Amino acid sequence: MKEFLNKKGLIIVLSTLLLIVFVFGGMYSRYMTNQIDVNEQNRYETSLLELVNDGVTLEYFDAEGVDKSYHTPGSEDEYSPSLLDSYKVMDDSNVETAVIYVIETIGISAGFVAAYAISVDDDQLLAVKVISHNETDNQDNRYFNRLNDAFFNQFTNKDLDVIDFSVDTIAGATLSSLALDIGMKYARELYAADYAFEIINVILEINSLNYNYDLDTINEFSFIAEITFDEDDKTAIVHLDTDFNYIDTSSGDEVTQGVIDALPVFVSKTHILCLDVTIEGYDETTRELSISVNGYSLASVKMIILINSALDAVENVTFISSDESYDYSHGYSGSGVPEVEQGYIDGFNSQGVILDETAGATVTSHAMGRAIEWIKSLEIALNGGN
Amino acid sequence: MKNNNGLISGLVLLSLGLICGLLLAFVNELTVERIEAEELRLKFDAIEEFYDIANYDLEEIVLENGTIYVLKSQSNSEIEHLVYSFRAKGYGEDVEMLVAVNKDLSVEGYTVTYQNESPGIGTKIVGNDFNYNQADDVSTFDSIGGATVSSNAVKAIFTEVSERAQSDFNGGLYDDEPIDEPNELEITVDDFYDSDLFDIEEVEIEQGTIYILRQDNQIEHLVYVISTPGYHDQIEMFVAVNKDLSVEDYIVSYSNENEGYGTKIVDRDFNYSVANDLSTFDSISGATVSSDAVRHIFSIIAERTEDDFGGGLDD
Amino acid sequence: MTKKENFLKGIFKENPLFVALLGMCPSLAVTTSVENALGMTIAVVFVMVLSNFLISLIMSNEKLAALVKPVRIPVYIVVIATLVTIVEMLMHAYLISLYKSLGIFIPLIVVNCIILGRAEAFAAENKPTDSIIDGLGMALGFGVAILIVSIFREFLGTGLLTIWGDLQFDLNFIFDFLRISPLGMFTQPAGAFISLGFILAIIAAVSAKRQEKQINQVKGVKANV
Amino acid sequence: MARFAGGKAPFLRISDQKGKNTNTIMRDFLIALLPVVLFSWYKNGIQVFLDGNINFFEMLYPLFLIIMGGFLSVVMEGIFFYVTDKKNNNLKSISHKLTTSYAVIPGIILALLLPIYTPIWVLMVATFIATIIGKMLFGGFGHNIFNPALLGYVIVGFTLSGFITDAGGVFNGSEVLIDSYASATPLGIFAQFSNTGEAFSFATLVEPYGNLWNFFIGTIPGGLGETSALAILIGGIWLVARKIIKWYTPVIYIGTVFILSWIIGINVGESGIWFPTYSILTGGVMFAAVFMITEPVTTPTNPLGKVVFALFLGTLTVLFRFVGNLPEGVATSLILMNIFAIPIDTYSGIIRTRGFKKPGLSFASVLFVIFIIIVAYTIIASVNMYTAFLPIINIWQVI
Repeated sequence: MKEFLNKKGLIIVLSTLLLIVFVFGGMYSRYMTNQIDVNEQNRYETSLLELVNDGVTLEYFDAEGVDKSYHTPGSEDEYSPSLLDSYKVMDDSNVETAVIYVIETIGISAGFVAAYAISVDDDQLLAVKVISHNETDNQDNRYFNRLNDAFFNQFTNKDLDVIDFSVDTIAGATLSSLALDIGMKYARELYAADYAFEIINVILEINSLNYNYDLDTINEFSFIAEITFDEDDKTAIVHLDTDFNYIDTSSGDEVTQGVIDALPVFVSKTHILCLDVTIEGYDETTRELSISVNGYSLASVKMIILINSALDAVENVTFISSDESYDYSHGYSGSGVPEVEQGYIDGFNSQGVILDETAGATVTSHAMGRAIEWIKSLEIALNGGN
Repeated sequence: MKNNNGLISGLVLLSLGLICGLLLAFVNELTVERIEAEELRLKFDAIEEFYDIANYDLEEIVLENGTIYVLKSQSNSEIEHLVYSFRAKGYGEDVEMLVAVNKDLSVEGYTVTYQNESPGIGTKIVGNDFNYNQADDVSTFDSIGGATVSSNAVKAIFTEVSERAQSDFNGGLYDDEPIDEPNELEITVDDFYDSDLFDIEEVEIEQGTIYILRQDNQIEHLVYVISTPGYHDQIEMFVAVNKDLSVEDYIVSYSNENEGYGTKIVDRDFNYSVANDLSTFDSISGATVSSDAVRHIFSIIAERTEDDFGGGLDD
Repeated sequence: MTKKENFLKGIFKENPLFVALLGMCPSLAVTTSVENALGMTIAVVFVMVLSNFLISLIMSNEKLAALVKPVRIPVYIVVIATLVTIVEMLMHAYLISLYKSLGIFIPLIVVNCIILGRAEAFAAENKPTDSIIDGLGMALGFGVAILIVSIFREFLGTGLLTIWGDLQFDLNFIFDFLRISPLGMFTQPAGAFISLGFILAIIAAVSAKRQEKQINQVKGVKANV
Repeated sequence: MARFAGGKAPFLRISDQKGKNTNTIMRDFLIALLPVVLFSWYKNGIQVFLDGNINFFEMLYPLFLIIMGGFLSVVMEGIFFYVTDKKNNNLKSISHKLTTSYAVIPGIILALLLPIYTPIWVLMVATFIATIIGKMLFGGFGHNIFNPALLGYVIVGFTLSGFITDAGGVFNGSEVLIDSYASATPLGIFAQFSNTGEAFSFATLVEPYGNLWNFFIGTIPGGLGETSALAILIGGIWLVARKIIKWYTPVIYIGTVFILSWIIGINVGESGIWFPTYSILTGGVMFAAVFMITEPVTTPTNPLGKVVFALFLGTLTVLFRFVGNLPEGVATSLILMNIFAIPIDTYSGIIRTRGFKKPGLSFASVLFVIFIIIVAYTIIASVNMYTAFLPIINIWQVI
């Protein structure tokens, strides 16, 4: 051995050592580098699995893919979100429970990547997780940080088969919110393409919306709406109750069930009318029409309108009750709220005018003013349009 | 040997120099055309990556920090594309890039034509997608992590392009070079009205001249000739106003504005039909200075025209 | 000295770059790729052979030589500069990409000490034919040297060997096989010095060994005697 | 140097160190490196393993890398000895040469300077440059001008850093997970600020990594051995106690960096004591102070020379760090100062024996003027880092 090392053996041994380090050490360091990627992927998949409660394993699959463009937030350009990954989520008995789409959309800047988990069983959006984003301004993620828990809660257990499939944006981070909103809609499209799921698609336009001032039917419905619907522009005049639910059609084309379902959503999103006054009921014998107006709280100010016997004018308006808070914590220091309201009613009865708002009870004053406006409109309607 | 006091040596050297010079001239004669052609081809090869040059008229504008290649449509010589070749300081030497921008300000492409960055990270800038798609918007720019300086150089180039792209397409490209020949037209009152029918009187005012066209001692028409400073030179306009204050016509008789957008004021409909009403005035976007000059002329007329017809001129 | 020896001495025994360490500036700057080295070699061969020939022609005429002698350096420069300019113009016209990559180093051939050195040391005192052979040998020796440096540098720096234009050998598979990457450092100026240093060290080691052998042989011969 | 002691560095003062020889110096060096090695293994291997982010084989990698650094340099030196000296290339003479050459120390220090995810082949290149080019080609142990480990580190850092980054870079298995570790090492973040000219603050520089205590303990991203000031201090105290190094060299060096950073911090509007503290705790300042500027071969040997050397080094470190574009100024400034070690040593030796007379006086005054100029330039240029960094980069490239 020593003999061998003293001759050419030493250089061979040393070179072999070098070679061994190069080969095996190289393998070791490559293993390390690969392990980073593997760990990265594991963490990514684990974080995706956390979106689904009973998810146990992820299975990659090739989604059908949908070509659909959306407005780039903040501009007129259209773009198509891109699907980065799609996974099926299996539960412990290896049954598919959910599907996860990882979609890249555009917020303030491109590269808003989020995962959208959709439950296969009940067609619900389970949760949303932001993977990465570029919604940064210099050092801190100012815009993105505005998206609070309340905003993200909108995404949990959200039914896909609703007519209005969108979330409320957060002021100050509208573009970032829209990125998630669009991603969510695109995920629904993808889901519809991959699974037998039909997206409800209603074409409906509210042309006009009016209170029903007709005393004969005022108990049956509160609103008369003129709508255009379906692809071939059918029109109809429909009656709606206080919650905008469909009652019946007075004239025009026959209204489909889809439109009936969609009406409450569409009307409440279309602010054609100032919708403060709610008709509580009309008693034909006493000729008393009771209404309520939104003050500080919903339908908080109640009053009764007495119609005269000829049914063509308002005889008297009586203030009944109010849920308004009288603790004056909002700085109101004038006369008591009931007095304010009575003042309005008296003024209307005696002069037919609307008073200026009372300082310190602005909200209530506004509500009263609108109630008076409504009563005036009613009077005009009773008079036959004069 | 004895006679060699340097003079003859000098003469030998001189004659050798002459021979060499002649030889060089000869070789130069042979190669000069081909060199030019090759240089041009090399330059075009880079641009050809983005556009087919054969379809355009190519123009070259040399700036301090680079060159702009203007690709004009052959049919109406409008600027179709601009290819910017700019330099910015990188980590090593300057980084030179070619940025091709379309008329709608979308970025056709960009390529690094010269760089000497640190190998490894710095050279990643070649062929990297910086996510720069709209010429006037660098906010989407993605830099390369670990190569801050190199990508800052790229960003500097993009920023430079973004700052001038819009105005370049709108005519600002030629800001530094006034056109050689001013736009001059021989205009007389005859171009508006038949001068035989009227008595014509000429009144000099501060800003120009007013031709008064009278019929039976009544002022029927006024033709204002007003000049005001434009971008490079004065702009002179003839504006004919009828008695009812309607504008008969207006013609730019002299201007020396920027080629492209500035010269649009000639034959342009400014939507000026009532002499004392400037509210309908349409300016030319991209040629603000020139159209402001026109507007100034109109405002001078608008201010005085009512008074002029009412007899103010006789004062 | 036979013609063969005359030719070969430029390549081995008196190699301008490796032995005389002349012309370092262009050899370090243009050896980033084999293509550049080849182009430089062609340019140097052209200039070298013709300048050696012309200068030898001038100097072999005794009368002319006597006239030229006091101003011989300017004469060399004029001749070389003319040749270099011709090479530059031809290259610009027909090999523009090479012209671009060689850049300033073509005009710098004028002051390349190899050419001026050979003109003064050899061509001025030898016949035109010998001068041509010497020039060719020297230029080829220079070419071989910068080719070696450029192969070394381009392979280590980029993993490629660009012979000419599109004729390019991608040797990255060697790096892939070893699971390492090319070292961009070698395409940088610092890499040029390091490469040249390594190559010179190897050559020095080899020649030292040969000298040792020769000395041993001489000793052996003496011992035998 | 040769005037006083004769022969080549390192030297021993027998009155100080009875019964010691070069061997004991090097053994003490290795002992002093032990806490650093153990901490870097703990931080990059064991701790991450305990967190459950890596498996057992990955846990061993930091230790493997450090051992490989030493092992490779020994093997390479062995091959070098074999090839260069054909007459004595038997096992006995080569092993004898290896024991007196202390190849293992530059190897280990080199590995400690590099980030955790350095590929082995990069380490091999670095070791080759360090031992063969940096040490053996200069004549072997005691003859090298540059600190071998540092030379390997600098060349690899300038040319192959891309491969290190591609392989995973400085973050260990746990640090990769932390979002606030935005770009890289603390100095990487600092370099971004100085490049863009933006103002920095405690919140942007220190808070992403917790607090300054973390910097002291060493639980921040960085090279294998350079992060923990605590472990380095333990090693340093051992070396001082064994009288291997002089205590004032590291103190003056760190103090210079501290005071200059403080002045610069005040100039740019950060008057807090945190900034100079941050400045000395990040990067390789601590590591260099204890293990590199005290290295006996490439630094001056007499006390005055050591003081001058440390002063200049600290100033240059701050200059390169704050004014230049390079995030880490320690290695480059040390390489630069290694060149001047011999003149400083020679003249400070002359001054020490003859006092401030010719020729020592002129040398000292020139040195003093240069020092003042560098300090002034550092302070002035750092105030507007952005505009100042371009010319320095150019100068650096010329060098």
